[in-house]
Amino acid sequence: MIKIEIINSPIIPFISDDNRQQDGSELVFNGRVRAKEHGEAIIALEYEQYVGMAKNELQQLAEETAIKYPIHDLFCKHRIGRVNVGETSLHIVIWSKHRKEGIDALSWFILELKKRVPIWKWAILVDGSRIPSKCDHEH
Amino acid sequence: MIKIEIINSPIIPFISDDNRQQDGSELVFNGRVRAKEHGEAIIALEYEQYVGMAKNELQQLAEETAIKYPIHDLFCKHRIGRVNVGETSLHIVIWSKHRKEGIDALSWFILELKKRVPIWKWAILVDGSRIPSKCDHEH
Amino acid sequence: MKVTVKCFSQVKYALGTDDLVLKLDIGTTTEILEKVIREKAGGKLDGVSLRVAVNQKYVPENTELNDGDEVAFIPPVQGG
Amino acid sequence: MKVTVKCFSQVKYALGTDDLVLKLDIGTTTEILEKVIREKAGGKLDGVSLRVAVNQKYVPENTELNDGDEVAFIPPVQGG
Repeated sequence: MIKIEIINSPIIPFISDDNRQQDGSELVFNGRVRAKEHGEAIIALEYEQYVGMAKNELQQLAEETAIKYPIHDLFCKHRIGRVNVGETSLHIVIWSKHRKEGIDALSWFILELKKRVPIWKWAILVDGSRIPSKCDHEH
Repeated sequence: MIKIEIINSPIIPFISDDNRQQDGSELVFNGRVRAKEHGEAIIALEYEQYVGMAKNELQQLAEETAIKYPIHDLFCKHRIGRVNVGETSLHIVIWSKHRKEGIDALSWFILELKKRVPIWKWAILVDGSRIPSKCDHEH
Repeated sequence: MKVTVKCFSQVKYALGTDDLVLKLDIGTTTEILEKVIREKAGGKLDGVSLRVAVNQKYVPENTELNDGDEVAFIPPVQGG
Repeated sequence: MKVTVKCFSQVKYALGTDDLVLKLDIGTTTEILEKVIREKAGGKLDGVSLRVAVNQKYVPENTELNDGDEVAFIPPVQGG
């Protein structure tokens, strides 16, 4: 199953309970805002999205991921708006039979997300100014 | 920092808070007991350890992992004793600057754990009988 | 015909607006419109690669536009 | 000399015990002791590969034992 959310408030993690019978692997990724963006001290990032397209691209990517890799479920929340240093901007959980396909699916999903989902970062600097972040070289 | 625990009770996850300043990636793995072990229905696994050596090997492996990959922290709990289907037997959290080194470290850590840490599984079958599980072909 | 250009990230920063409504000749392509946008930016988008989306879907480079289209020139995305 | 053999998983299952205390000749190696253990198992450990640990550390195959050693023949591990 696929679950995709783009939200404007702090991320509450998806529920991780003990009720799953066939998922030997539960993999959680939390992408958090670091205190530095391209070497410059920041106090927060502000995430901007292309409303509509961002959600659609994320949904389609998640569906492709679940076809490409034999995983059971992929849940994803992406936060938009101001995210302070330390807070989570991206939360992904993947459940699968074994860890290998879960890890591969997670890696590919994030890589593609950073290529095609129209979401951008604005850096909020220590003096309060707000500039579009340069391209992220981690792609 | 390294934190290693081998415990005899349900796993309580490590705290995931918003206080980290330099960790862009927080990666959590929960290994859960599946309802089938080598095709046979089970109600639980019972994990057996070589007391002392298991902890030492796990600690040493975690330290090696933190040298081999540029991660910040690796925390791991392994549960011992009876673990019912659906419950977590292995809980790992890795914090790092970027996700790539975290994912690589997680993959290698689990692979090596399944090679050298003296912990074994006994399958508890539906009729209550208890047999050593065959070698795990997922290595 | 009229198209709306949605502006994000560096495009928004360069043009100082969230969106533009432009009157274009029939037959205008995304390539021509991109030149218009880059000119409006006065050099601020030099060196910034832009992908094109029409009506919220990525399209090939030289796509012909239609009246009422919503166009976006998408700078490198940075989600995650 | 005396050594203690700790038994786990398939070794425990085959021998029906958690540990054995054995009297051995001075100079006995882990290879000789492994043969003793496999014989005691009466074929139940055939096909099971065993690594050797002495005093809770993995050791090379033909390590000489000392009085008081704790030895374990470690079947394939299955943590996780």
